[in-house]
Amino acid sequence: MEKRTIAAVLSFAIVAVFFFFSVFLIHPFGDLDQVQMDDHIITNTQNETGTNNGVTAVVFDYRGFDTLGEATILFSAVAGVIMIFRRVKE
Amino acid sequence: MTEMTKIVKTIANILFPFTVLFGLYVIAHGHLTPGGGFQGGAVVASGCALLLVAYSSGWVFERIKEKRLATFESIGAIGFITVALLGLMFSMVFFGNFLAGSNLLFGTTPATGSTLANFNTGGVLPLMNFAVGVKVIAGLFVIVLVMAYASSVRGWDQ
Amino acid sequence: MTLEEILIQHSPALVIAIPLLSAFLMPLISRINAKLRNVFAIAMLGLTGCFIWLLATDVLTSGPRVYIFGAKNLTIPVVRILFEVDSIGIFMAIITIMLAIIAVIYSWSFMNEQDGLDKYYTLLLLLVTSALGMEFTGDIFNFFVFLEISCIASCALIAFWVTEGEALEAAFKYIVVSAIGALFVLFAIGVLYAQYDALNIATLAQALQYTFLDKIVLILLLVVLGMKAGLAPMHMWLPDAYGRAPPSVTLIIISATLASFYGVLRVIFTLYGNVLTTSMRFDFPLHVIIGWVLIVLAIVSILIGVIMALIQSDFMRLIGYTAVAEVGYMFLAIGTTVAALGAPYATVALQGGILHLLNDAIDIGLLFLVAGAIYYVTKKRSLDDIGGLARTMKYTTVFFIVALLAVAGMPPLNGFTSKFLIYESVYQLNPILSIVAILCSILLLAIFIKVLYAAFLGPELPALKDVKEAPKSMLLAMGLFAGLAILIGLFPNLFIDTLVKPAADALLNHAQYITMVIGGI
Amino acid sequence: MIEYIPFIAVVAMVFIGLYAVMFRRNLIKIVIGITIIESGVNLFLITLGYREGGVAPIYTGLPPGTTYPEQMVLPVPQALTLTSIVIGVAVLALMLSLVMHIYRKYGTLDVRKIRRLKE
Amino acid sequence: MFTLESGSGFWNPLIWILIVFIAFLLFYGIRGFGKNIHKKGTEQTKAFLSGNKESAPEDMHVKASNLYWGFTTSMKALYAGLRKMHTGNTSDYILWFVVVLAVLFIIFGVM
Repeated sequence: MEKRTIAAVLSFAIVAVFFFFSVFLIHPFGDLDQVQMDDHIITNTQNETGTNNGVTAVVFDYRGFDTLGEATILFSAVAGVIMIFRRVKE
Repeated sequence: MTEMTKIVKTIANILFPFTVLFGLYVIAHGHLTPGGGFQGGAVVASGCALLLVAYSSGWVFERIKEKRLATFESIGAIGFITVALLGLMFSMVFFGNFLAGSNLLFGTTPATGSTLANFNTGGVLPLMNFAVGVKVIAGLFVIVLVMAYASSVRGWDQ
Repeated sequence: MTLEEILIQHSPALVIAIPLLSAFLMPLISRINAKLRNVFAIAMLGLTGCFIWLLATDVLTSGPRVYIFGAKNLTIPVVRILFEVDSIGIFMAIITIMLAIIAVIYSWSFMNEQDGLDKYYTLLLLLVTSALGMEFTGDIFNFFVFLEISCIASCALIAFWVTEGEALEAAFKYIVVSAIGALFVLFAIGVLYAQYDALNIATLAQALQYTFLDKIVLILLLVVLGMKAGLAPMHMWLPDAYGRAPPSVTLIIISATLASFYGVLRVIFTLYGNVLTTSMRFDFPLHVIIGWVLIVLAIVSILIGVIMALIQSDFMRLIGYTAVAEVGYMFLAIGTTVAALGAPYATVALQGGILHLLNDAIDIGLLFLVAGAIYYVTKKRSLDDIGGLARTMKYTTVFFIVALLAVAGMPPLNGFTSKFLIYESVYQLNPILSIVAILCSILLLAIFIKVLYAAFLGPELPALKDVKEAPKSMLLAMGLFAGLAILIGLFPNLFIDTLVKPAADALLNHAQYITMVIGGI
Repeated sequence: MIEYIPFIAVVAMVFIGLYAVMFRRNLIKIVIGITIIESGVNLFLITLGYREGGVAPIYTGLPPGTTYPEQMVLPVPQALTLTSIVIGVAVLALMLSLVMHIYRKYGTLDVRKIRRLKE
Repeated sequence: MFTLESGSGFWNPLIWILIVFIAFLLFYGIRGFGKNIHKKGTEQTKAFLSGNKESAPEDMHVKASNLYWGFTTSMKALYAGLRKMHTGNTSDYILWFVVVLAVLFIIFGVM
């Protein structure tokens, strides 16, 4: 085998093994141990933001700045795509 | 991409208004039901992509220029950041929800617990949803349109 | 409250909002007039610079500043995104805005014959915003979002010259590397969120236990941010991207790269600041392991960067490899600091590393501007095709000599001051490392002497008979950098006392960073 | 074991994607690999927010008898996933347009032949 | 303001400039002792190439790739390895990332 393949397979396996065993250290699915931030949001959504939808409250109010960044990402992708497909005088 | 048959065109004609309407509903009710600006915008943009498939991309490109769509996208983004800056002006903090609890537009506070949908709630959230909706419709549509048109123009497949 | 106080209070938000809003406005404004567009870009960046200046005066005199988005008061647990601006953040912001303003000045002449310039300026402003956001943010997911903005905007800008296949190739390689890196960062953020249910850096730093999962997170963040900063052996995207992007763009990509380097600093010193000295394995505290890992990677970066730069014939690609070596010097300083945490020379190494950030931005930036000027007048990339340019491009030659001496760490220019601090402190950790660093610095000098000889000296080539000096705005941009290089070289303490020492102290004092958010209620 | 299956799926997806990026030769397949990694990470985030027997954190038409916050899933991971999906769309659009251009310039999609920039 | 202290040493650019200036003066003074026998435009200034004719200026210019030929040739083995490492293949860029990840996982996992 090529050296590259050996190195690739070996390191790939090591990283995969570490990832695989580390996920068992995360809390089991559906059984959370630390929820203080989210409980705070769920309890206070209605009186703080006046919204029934907790997810929208997080997206646009509690973490609204992230959404601005997200909108910026879409904007820059559109700008990039239009720029790449522009007609160029060769 | 060439034009498709009459069957596809007819079905696209029927489906397009419904898709757009559903997308706009999702955008408008983002603060009450699952959904919001991004999801609704994606629905509307997929409706537009349906047109793109049925009629050729050249047909759509003749009617809607990508520059105009990009302008719309800019306007959506400006609207979003303007709402955030209005928060800076009225509630002295960037991204402040200055309308929530003010009993003005969208200013009603819902009762706690399970309630019926009251459209007049949410403060600035519906405004932001709307701005993001415009932005996502224009943005996704322009991406699809530009890529489809560029691949349909000759000189790409050599 | 006076107006100034209100402005200072809101300047963290405005520093992001102004370039972002101007980026959104740019497509509309560039429809009116091309000249108006250029003036608008420089004016808005100038305004941002004013706010950074205002913020800097406040942060450097009265400590870090916290800005919460969407609410006036903090709640515990911290649910909202907040900006925490301390001395190191403001130092990085000053570098970013300096590079951005000079890049826009340079673009005036350099880009005037291109089309698609409205998108170019839009993406330029977005890239500046993303670098500023990465430097100010106190929320780890927000950091990821800004990392992605910088990834997308710089990828699109690298592909600006779409008629060249190599530019597209470089952009594709860059986006693959950045996208995968960013996804692993997101994975790490998810793991942190699963354990502590927090996204705020200060909250996470306080709660961090250094479990096995935290180890994984640390490695992922270090490797990805190191890759984005150009650490060997994951540096291959860097010469490709730097060599093929327009040089005015490269300046801002440098600032994005430095922002990733800042992310490494933030992860080590703040996020894992509590556990650096307390976690022990086999009598080794954690900081020794991290420090030596960084030192080894840094030495590899320096060696590979210098040795590969020696055989390049493409001028911009050569500078790209030099940039890898310079990043290696920064990582060497940081590694020494972390490995010898607590020793008196650790602080000196950190100061040297932080000053080297500024010097790297100036020196590499100046080199790229010179390379761009040569490309602008001759339309040639390869050093083999040019020669004797000193006869026609007198000012550019002078600026290149300044850059050459600065990047090789020759006194009395700025590169020497920071490298002096780095050599002195690394020598006390391990003399061999210091000697290797000095030897590589000499090799850097040799590399650029080669460039000086090949491009500027020698007989006048007939193909280049009618080249002219670069336009005025390009000379102005290069002159600004050269002036800064000489200024820092002659008055290093002016910068070290006002900017670098507070920045180093802010990094080492992670307890203050945490208390600003959590203890301040 | 059974309660860890979503996490195992996440790891599997991430490494399938990484495999595609590292060993496939077609650029489009590399792009698909990145998209699979991204889906895996999104699945990871959404998995972290699930609470046993929880409903969506939306008060409109909440099933009667639901106690909150104990019976609602966490809203923050959903918001993060939303952000991540949009980022993925943006990256995907840019990557595909670059691939289209690269195909026009190089006439191939083989990653081993698209290396004019080396050394 | 001018002296940069590093804990174990110091650096002052002004003293350095002063020393360089003095050295330059010394050099210039010593140079003055020599005889001025250089005359422009005579045979003296022409290159002597064993009787061959002087080439055109563009041929006299040593190309950038040919500079440091000796260095690169003597380090051939090193350069062969490094060239092999920089394949320019996008997958290899990711491969290096995974390799570093694996090495660090092992280092941190053991330690």
